[in-house]
Amino acid sequence: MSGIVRSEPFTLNIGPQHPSTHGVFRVKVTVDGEKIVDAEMVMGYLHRAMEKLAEERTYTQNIPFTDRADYLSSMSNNLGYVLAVEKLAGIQVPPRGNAIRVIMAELQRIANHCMAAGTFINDTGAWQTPVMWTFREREKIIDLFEMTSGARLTCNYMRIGGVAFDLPREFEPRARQLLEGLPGFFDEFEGLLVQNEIFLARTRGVGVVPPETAINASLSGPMLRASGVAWDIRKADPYCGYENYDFQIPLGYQGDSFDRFLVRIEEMRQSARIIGQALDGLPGGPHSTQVPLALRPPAGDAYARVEGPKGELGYYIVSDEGPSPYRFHIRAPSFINLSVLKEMVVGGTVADAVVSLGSIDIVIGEVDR
Amino acid sequence: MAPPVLVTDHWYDFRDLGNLSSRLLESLADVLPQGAVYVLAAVIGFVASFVIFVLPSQLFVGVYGERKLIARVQSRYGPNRVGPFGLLQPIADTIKLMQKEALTPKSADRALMYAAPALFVAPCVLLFAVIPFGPNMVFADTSVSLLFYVAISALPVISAFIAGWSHNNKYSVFGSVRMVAMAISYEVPLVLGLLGIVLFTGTLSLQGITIWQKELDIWLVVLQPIALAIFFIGVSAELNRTPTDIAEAESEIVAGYLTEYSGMKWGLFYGMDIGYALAASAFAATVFLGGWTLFGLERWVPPWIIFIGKTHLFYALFIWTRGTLPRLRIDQLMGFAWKFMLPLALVNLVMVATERMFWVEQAADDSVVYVFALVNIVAAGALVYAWSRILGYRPEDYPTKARLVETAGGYVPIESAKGGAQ
Amino acid sequence: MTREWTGAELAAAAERLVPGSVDRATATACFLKRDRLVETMAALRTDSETDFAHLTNLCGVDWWDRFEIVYHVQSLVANHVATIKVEVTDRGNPVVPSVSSVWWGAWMQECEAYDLFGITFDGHPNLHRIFLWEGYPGWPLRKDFLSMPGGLQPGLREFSGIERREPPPVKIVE
Amino acid sequence: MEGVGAAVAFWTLAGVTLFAAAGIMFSRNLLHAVLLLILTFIGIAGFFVLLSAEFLAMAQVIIYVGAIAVLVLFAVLLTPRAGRDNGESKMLLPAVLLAVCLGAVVLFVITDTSWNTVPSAPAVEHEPKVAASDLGEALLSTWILPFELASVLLTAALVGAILLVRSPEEEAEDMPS
Repeated sequence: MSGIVRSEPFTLNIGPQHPSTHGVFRVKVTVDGEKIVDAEMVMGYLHRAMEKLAEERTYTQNIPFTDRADYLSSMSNNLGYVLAVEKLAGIQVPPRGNAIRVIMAELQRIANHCMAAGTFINDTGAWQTPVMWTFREREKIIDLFEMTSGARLTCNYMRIGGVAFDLPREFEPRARQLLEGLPGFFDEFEGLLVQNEIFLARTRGVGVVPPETAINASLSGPMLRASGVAWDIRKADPYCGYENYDFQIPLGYQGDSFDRFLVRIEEMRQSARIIGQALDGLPGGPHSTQVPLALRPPAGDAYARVEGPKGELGYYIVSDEGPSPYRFHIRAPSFINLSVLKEMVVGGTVADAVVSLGSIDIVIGEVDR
Repeated sequence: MAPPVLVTDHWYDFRDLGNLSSRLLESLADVLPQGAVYVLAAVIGFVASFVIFVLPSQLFVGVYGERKLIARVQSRYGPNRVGPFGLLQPIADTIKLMQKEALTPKSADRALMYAAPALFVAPCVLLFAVIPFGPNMVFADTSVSLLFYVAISALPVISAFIAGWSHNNKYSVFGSVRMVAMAISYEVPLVLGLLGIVLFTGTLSLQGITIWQKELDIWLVVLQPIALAIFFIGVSAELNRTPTDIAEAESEIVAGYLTEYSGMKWGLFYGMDIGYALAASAFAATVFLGGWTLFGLERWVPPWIIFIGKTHLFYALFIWTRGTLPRLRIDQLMGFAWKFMLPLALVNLVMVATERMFWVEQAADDSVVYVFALVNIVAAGALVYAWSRILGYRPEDYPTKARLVETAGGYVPIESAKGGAQ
Repeated sequence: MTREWTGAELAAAAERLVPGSVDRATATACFLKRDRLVETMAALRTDSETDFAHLTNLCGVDWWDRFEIVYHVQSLVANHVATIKVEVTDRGNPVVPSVSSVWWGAWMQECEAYDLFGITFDGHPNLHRIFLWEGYPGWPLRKDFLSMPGGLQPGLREFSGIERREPPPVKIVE
Repeated sequence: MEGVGAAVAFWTLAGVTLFAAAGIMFSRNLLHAVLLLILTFIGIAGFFVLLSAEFLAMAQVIIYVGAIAVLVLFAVLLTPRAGRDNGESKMLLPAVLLAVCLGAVVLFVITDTSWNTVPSAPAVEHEPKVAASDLGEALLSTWILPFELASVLLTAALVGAILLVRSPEEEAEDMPS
């Protein structure tokens, strides 16, 4: 009896030109009615062969490349690369440099999560209202970046051995003013959305990733923590003096899109705490050590990683004592977090697919490198 | 039903422009041939209702007001560049849309693609024929004007389907399917909700309902809160306004059935969407907020000004939901229509029937209506809460905060959070 | 702090779990034999002492005469990291067994290695070029990819006009 | 409704409806046919208005245009290649013959029976205007049986439709496992 109504599958392209793929990224979706039967990712629209170009430039010239990998969190990218080179060349960073690096990395995390949370709710359909709210806070942080590094988005602020310039005089008062406003904003933002029935209906149980699959698929960052796996490199492998700041790691319950949203909001609160503590104990002294322009690290390889806003951001650099890295590889969290997209999407509807994709929070610059 | 004479019936009395037009038509009746007066009355009706009220409020309330209000919700300014305070922004938009090229894809069905916008505009003009702006400022006062509104509001669904189907583009087919499915499932509870009103007032004519509310000095929103809720959700589903705008959901299917439209063809759809929203708020203002009456004030304040104020007030409700709520998925919407709104509408109908029977049988005096109002409001709250609990709405189960952990060491199973484990 | 496994420790553990699987060990990494790779990786993953449950990074390196696949694996519970490498000398058709049977998420990083280096992973569920299109001539990240006329090699010329010397025979720092 | 306006309205409406009805037959595109069907329904609603039976006209629009035509549109949507035109079929000759015979029968019925049409003289003043409320009372008093039967029939049809469309897994879960 049931064989009477047959509907043959129907392929649909979400992307590359699509309002909610956060950049040029395409998912070829085979749809049966509203239910998705199969999904295939097509990437590479923004592939700029960054790893090939890096072999042509000196270690210091590569820093602006890392800005453009994940153009929404350039500070964390710089930090990852600079730590890898310092590990390879064995360079020590003065305490003030480390403290400034922590402040900048955490400010960048708040800015990124503002963007991620805002656009995620945008994908569920709220007419840009949450994005405008989070962008208002993000603007304040970007003003701080512009004040210190001169650029809003691709700051190019970290140097091998420390940071490019010291903090300007008016950085601290402006940062304190921002920190006073943030907790109020987070509570208001979370309060508005967490009990919103429509938002709950659209995100609860959508794009679920169980903990075993998360570990097995080498996910990292909010994706991993939302599935209940307590793994944060700032706690597990502290760099730049994270061990002497007191903060906690948020964990989700069942690894669905709603938990990722909760984890990101909580992470922003913890970052605000870290910045407060870092600003209080900002040590004096030089902000970076002198490094020869033609740095020639000894032959060998080094892999250093940072807890970027999107996950574990690693840099694997191989040196053959030449002025330029022999091999320069970026471990991009957005790229690897996408490996579970098919499992999250198949079985749901097109609307769920868009919400799941938004909850992974990908940036195409980092996915395609 | 003879139109009530609220004020003096001199033609120069601007409080009721109906006298003016009827006096004008009578004086012309003997001069022009018999059919011409009929046509002239239609032209006056069209100019008065559509050109003077709908078009300006479409532009200045629908485009300008909405963008300003939503901007305020999003803590930004909204259009303030074009003209003083940005007031010329809608005019600028219209001119921009008119001079933009209206593309037609090669594989599209050209005839249908050109017909769809026209079919989308026509019903919107028709809708305003039955809305009473004043005591005798109603163009076509038929005894079934409420039914007329419900009937004509089914036509734009068909033209939207034609628009989506004629593009031969995958996204627009999705959009048109969703639009049609939504319209069918939300028309049933909508009509049942309005049935409650008709049962109470006893007439199907909008003018009759307004006069009923005037005589009993009670607004039907107080008497029938469930009906207003169902009407609002049903109409926002039919017009696909925000909580239910899945027919042209940007984040999922680009622009739904409007994907291939550009230039003034898209402009017509956008303008008339606002027109339908205005028609819906005008209808709601008449039926729920007492139309042109304001507890006796309509003797001094011209009734059509009161009516326009109420319409824009109700339209602000649409703007408010558009600025704040995310969008529901199609299967949730279908479930909501059939499993939540329909039973609620039926129970409301039963309540209204018993009240009406009690009122007529016992021949109680009219003040019993206030008792009914109280009963209905309490019943509405209780019904909605009870029915949602039955359908499995347990807000306390969902955790609203992430768990905080001190160390980073592998998988932390959930032992405490209730309900979080499922 | 995350403990880093030295090459020797790792070789000992691998040898203990799967005898005869270790090719050689350097200070920081341990080279495994290609044919016993998947078996050893599975053993290293399930063994309670090593417990490398999370494959963090997988990338290729082109050393002119041989290709090298580098695996960075770590344990989230025991909080330690290890570097495992595999070599393949056949430049014409480099083949490495795929570890996607051990860590399911490795399929994407292996697709990237295939796309940029041309290293095919046998046993891979869906090996395809992930960034470039199928018909793209050549493998971009190979050292000889951009061999410009006049014998110039990729890599920065020395500062102030010093002639670029032949690619140095790489000394493995013991 | 009488007077010059009504006569003009009647003839235009008749013209539009007949043109649309003919269009359904001859249109090559399935979707055009359905839209012309909707136009005929609206035309018929116009006739009811001319006969000053507004309630019936509105009911006609709601039921036929609002629901049945939309469901036919859904059917059009689900048939693959709905846009194709119904090409030449070999059955043209017999179809024409059958049409002619049917046409003859209908014409004979029209001309032969004596409709008790109202003389075109000035219409009777107290035209029996059927208000919506009379319809309601009649439905629930004298015609109560067909009304209830219709509702039972509709529910049966609804349940049948749902059974028809159930997907295999829903069916499996109801099977007595």
